[in-house]
Amino acid sequence: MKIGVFVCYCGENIGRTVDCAAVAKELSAYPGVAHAEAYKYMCSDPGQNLIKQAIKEKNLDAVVVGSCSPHMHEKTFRKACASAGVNPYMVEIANLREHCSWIHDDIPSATAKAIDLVRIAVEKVKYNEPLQTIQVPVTKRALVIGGGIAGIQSALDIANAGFPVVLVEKEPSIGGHMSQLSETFPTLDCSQCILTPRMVEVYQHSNITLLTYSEVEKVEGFIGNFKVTVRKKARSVKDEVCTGCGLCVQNCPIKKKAQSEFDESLTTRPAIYVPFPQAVPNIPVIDRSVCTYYKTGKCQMCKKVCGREAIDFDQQDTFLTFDIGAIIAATGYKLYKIDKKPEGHIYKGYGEYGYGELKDVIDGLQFERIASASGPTSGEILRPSDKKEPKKVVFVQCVGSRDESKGFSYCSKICCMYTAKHAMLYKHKVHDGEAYVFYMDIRSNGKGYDEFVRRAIEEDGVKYIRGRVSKIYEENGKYIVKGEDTIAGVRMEIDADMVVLATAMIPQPENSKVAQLLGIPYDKHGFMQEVHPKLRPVETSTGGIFLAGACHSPRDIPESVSMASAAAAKAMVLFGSDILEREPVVAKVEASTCAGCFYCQKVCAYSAIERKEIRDRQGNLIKVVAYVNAGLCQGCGTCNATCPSKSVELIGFRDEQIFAEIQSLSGF
Amino acid sequence: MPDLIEIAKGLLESKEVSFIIGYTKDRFGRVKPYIAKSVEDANNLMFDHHSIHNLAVYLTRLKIPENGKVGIVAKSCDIKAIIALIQENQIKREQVYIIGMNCSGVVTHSTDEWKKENIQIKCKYCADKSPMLYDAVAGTAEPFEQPDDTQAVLMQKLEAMSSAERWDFWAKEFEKCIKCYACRQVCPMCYCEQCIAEKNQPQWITTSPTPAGNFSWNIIKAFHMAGRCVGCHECERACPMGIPLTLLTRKMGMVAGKEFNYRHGMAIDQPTLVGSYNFNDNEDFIK
Amino acid sequence: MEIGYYPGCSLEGTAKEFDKSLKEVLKVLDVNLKEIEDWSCCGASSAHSAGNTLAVALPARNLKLADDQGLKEIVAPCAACFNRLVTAKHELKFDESMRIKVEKLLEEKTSFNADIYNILQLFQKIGMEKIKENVKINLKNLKVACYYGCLLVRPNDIIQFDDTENPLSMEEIVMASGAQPVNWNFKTECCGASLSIVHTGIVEKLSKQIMDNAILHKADIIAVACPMCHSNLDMRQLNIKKDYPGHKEIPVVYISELVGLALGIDPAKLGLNSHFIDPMKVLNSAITEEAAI
Amino acid sequence: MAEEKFEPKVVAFVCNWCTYTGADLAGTSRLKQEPNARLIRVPCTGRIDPVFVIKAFESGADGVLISGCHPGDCHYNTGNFHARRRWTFFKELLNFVGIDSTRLHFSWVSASEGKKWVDVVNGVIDTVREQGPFLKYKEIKEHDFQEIEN
Amino acid sequence: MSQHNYDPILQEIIEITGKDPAKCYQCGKCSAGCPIRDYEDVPPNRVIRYIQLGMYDKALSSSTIWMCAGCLTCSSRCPNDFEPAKLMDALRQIAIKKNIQPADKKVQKFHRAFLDQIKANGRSYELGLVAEYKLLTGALMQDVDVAPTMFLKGKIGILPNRIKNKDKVRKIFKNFEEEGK
Repeated sequence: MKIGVFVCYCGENIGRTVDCAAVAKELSAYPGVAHAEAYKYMCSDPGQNLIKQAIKEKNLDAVVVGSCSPHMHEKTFRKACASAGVNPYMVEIANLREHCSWIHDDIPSATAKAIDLVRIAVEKVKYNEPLQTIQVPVTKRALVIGGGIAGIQSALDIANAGFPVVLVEKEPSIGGHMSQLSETFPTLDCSQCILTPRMVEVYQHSNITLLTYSEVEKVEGFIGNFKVTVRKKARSVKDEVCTGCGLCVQNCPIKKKAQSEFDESLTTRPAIYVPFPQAVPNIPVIDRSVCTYYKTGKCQMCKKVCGREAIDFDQQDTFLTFDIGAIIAATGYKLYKIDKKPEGHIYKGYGEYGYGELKDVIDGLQFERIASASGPTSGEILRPSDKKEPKKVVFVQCVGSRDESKGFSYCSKICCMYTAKHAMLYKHKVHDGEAYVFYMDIRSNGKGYDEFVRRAIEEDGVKYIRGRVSKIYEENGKYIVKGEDTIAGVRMEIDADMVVLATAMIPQPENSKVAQLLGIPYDKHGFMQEVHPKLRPVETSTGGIFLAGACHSPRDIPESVSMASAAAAKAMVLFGSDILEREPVVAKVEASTCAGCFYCQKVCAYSAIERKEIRDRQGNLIKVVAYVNAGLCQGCGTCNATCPSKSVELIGFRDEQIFAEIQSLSGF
Repeated sequence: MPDLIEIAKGLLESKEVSFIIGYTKDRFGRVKPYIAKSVEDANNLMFDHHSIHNLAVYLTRLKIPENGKVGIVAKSCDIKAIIALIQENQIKREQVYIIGMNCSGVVTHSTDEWKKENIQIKCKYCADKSPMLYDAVAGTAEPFEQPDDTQAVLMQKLEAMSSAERWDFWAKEFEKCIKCYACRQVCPMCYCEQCIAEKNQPQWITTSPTPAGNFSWNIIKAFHMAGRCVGCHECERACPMGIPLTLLTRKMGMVAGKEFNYRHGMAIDQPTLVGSYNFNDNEDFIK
Repeated sequence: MEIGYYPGCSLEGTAKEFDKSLKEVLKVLDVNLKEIEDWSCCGASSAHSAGNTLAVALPARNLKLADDQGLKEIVAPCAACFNRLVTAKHELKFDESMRIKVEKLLEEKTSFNADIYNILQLFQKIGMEKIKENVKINLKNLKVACYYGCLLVRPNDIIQFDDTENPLSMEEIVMASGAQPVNWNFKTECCGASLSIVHTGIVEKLSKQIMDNAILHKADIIAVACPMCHSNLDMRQLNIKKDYPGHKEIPVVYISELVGLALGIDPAKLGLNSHFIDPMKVLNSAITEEAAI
Repeated sequence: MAEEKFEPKVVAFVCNWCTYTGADLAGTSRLKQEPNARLIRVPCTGRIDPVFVIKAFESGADGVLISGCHPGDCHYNTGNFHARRRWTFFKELLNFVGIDSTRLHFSWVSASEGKKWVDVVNGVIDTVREQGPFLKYKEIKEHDFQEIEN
Repeated sequence: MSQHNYDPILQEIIEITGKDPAKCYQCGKCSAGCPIRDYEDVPPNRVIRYIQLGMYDKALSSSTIWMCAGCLTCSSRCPNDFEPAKLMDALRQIAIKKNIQPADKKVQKFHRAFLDQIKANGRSYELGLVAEYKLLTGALMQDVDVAPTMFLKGKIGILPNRIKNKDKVRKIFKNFEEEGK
């Protein structure tokens, strides 16, 4: 093998403390080295040309450059060599600047060290092998899981950029929690009014395949090359023929069997229903758990009234598979309920607040519905129990949130704002009413947020009391709220007509299941984990999978939307090129010696290790061995070090290469 | 011990297993491993204080067909090895019928007579004398007079020494090694087709029985046992040069216990120590 | 069934009827009590004002006695005693250094294997069915407010008995005895406990609030399982009536007395005659309709 | 190797993302260090196999340093966790056969801890210097060569 | 445990309660639910605050630590599993050790009387207790109205119930007092 050694003075930077000429001279006599020289600036054009020339003249097949850190110019020199016909992976860098000249003063010892460093590199390069970057084709189609505001935003961004998107929503309609909201802080504009157009746009977008009442069933493959199976749950209504006239819904004899999910159980709905008037798609679904037909085989009223024969009682779940390049998880959140929890549940309920059994002690989303013009009370503030207008309402923040003893350590972040909004809306609608807010801290960090809270206090006269509530109980139609104002140090006992609890935001229960499907980490609460909190906030440890919205952590609409666009952008970066170039530094298994203990599989953080059966001609199993999916492997080499029989090798850092590096030291 | 034989007969009669790995006495009355293939063979099976061999080793040495099933006579220490092998995908649970023996200790060498000073060290600190995983149980565990844990004493002595003294102790021991690899052959956990000792590209371990080569071999062997050794002491029993190999493996076992309070081969579904981690693992030794 | 018995000081004094009624009831339900010989005081709320070790050592002595006398299970009817015994056992079990300190105080090794039950747990063990079978008197018109107080349910993580905020085990027993429990809000509010003698005024106020809430929820009578609670509600009612003119009085009985009544035991034997607020009026009016069944 | 002034050889196995970069930072900040350390760059501490250490000693190292990302910072998420378990055993084992913590060192040095890197390296070099050359290992190694020669 | 626990008193508190006052974020739920709240000069959460700020005298001289009825309502509802009731115990113990004049002498006297009873008889004996307590406080007239009825109803024995091995119990106390020194 002919190796060329090129020592860079880096102007004075290396030259000052390392005798570069001496290094080159020393190395020129070193076994395997066919050419050695030093030059002022190796990274400069003339410098690179020197290398190219030498390669041609001495037809070198490997190059070692003694220069700055490989993190600086490894790529530069690899390119240069490639252009001269030497495989870029036959190039090694000896770090003579950051790791030598800049940190030593004494020229002889620094020079001696430099010589060692170059030798180490030379020894390694002797065992390098020509490698090709791994090139994987990219399927330019995105999957968005979840049709809330985050999912909608991601889907639209990607679709508008001209890429196809598959949007999967488990509910019968997209829109998520935002569609339930009355008005939004800090501008108090109507949630429906800004959301509905987006929903329609999704529905009509030629690049978006919308799959509602569907769930992701299986995810295989890797970045750029996922294969995703989606289960389309049986709606019992043929969506291709249904016109959404609503006759079936009106005629369903079952009116009160089922609690309305959309109205947070404040109202009921028929067995065949459309979750809410603006639903997208506007196609009903039969709730088989309450439908008489599925119970008794009788009724079929909906079928009778449907002019389009869209009702199909025998409809089965169907499965669709898609080739996907990038996946965005936007599975969102739900509100924690304070009711009694089974033994060993990670959360506990609030007995002191009545375990959710007090009729007029409601949560934030229920209040949203009550305050919403499209809600059960058409926007009038009436309490659930007796539909009377509450004259005294207490709002309690941090219910669940920041309560370790109940299983939560985190702050739900948006409650301070929506509570202020709730109090404000209440005051706007019930002028002679009193609103009290029990809070611990007011966290209103956002544009116009603090001003908003101040407005609630200053203009609308909402009374803020700093302290946690100890107990809430009912006493003839009044709700006694026992609290303390820790600022004045006085007891506050308020007999309220209604209490609104700002309960914690928790991930959708399916969140952890989805995370497992995608093979991405999630925290103990089930929130999905980003790969780096600061610099890679929407990426996950699995390439090609991104996060948007509250599935990652509690966040409000603007944050969810911007995160969704960020995730979309990341996906589109991927779609920017037809093929994905990846460093060839991946693990490889020697099947003949693999004993199949699969410790490699246990230590792999990317589930890149798969099982491969080896059978003889008769088809008898000889053994099961490990096999590396190069698409998933990120090249850490933990498997290599773990393998007892050394049957896994990390290309680029193979045992032989490192062995050679170590042994080269015996000389020094 | 009729019940063992009855169980064996039943298994072979019903063809549930194709053969049973067990112990028998040869014509000189020495106990040795034995494979019973037929109901007649089953009569030759036996188990007593001299059934010292860890037969689990045969589960990987004999190629058992994909959907075949074999029986094996096993003491608790052997069962640990079987569990470990299942955990490490060397054999499937449904491929072995474990006849767990209630054990009342074994002698150090199969020719020793059964008396206190001949009892194996491992039996001294054996915490589980009855099987932890089995399809059938046989035998009765009589309490026996415990030998003194001389190894523990030596262990403490070593730990009290200076590093240099320890080095000299081991240099002397390892010097004896002739690289016969008996320790490896007899070890149920050493099932690799190509041992790192045989790997020559690169050759991490000098093959010739030289001090440095012996040192690296014995160290790496011991390290590969870290968190995996089930403490059957077969390696030491097999070593013709009498190197106290189990000092090393036992030490590894103690570390597993102390640092991670883990014992290998206790249950199939327990996550293995190697290959799992805990965010809060001790790291006092890391600056 | 046999079970160890730790009466505790109060059951020898102010709470004699608790002791009496419990013994009577258990006779009927054929459970025999084996009193821990030479038991001593658990230290109540005073010991842990003085020092943790003392607060554990005093109960520890009794736990040891129980074990030495071969008692696998013991019942401590007094909620305070129950709480102290369980807490002590917990500390000894999970706090090595505490155990050592305590053994210094005791000058002997501790042992604490016996399971400790409060009276409600005892009834649960006996089983609601067993009680139902033996009911002789129909109490279905009797509305009972079950008052647990503090020490029966708190601290939940150590006591591990029922729900801290809305316990229901006493209600079950009341229902088994044929009476009807009322749903009310002060089940586990504090009556002032040990402040009774020192700050009578406070205790009166707290007790009044509790009783008022029971009355508000239409209770005819309050059932308790704690001598402290009983004396604070029952005995203090005399003063309460003075200090709060117009206070509507409500009798307070031990759950064991209530069960005993249902089982048809003579009220006098149950000590129902030894209360400051005579419960018999209410009870009689509740049972007159249809006497024995 | 009987020199009047002994200069130890220290081999450092460092992960590419944290410690190597941290060492780069030390360089760019011109933080002076003793010249006795030779760095061998691997992708992750997870890649470092105990045989490396043995081989390093065989190759005449007087001390070995292993350094990577702090727990939780691993570029490969969990590599350093598995490494940490590996080292827990290995250092105990080596210590048990007479190679103690004065010869074998471990550290977490992040990409931003240039200063810490300098302290660690100099620290290691000084400890090893105090210990003097690793003669014991060299002896058995010498012995090997003779064996091979004859 | 938090950084600041080099402080001896704080350390003692943590020693006794097993909880670090730094855990408390001053939400006031303890005060909100405290049945004795109206009779304490300082709200419980503020007592904890004083500890957090190292103002021990303020905490130790408050009546709150003596008024606490030990009902554990605060402990069972505390969002941080910090146990205010335990803290009150700790502060009482420390106050006694440092013999700080309690803001409420009566309670301390009661506890002393109670313990003396046990020390003497192995069990507490209400009549003796009430009597001794009254001597300690001079509240001689208290409960005169109920006492007679108590006798009539046999609720208070004339003689204390003593246990066989009183010495055993006395020993416990003796050793306990030793321990203090």
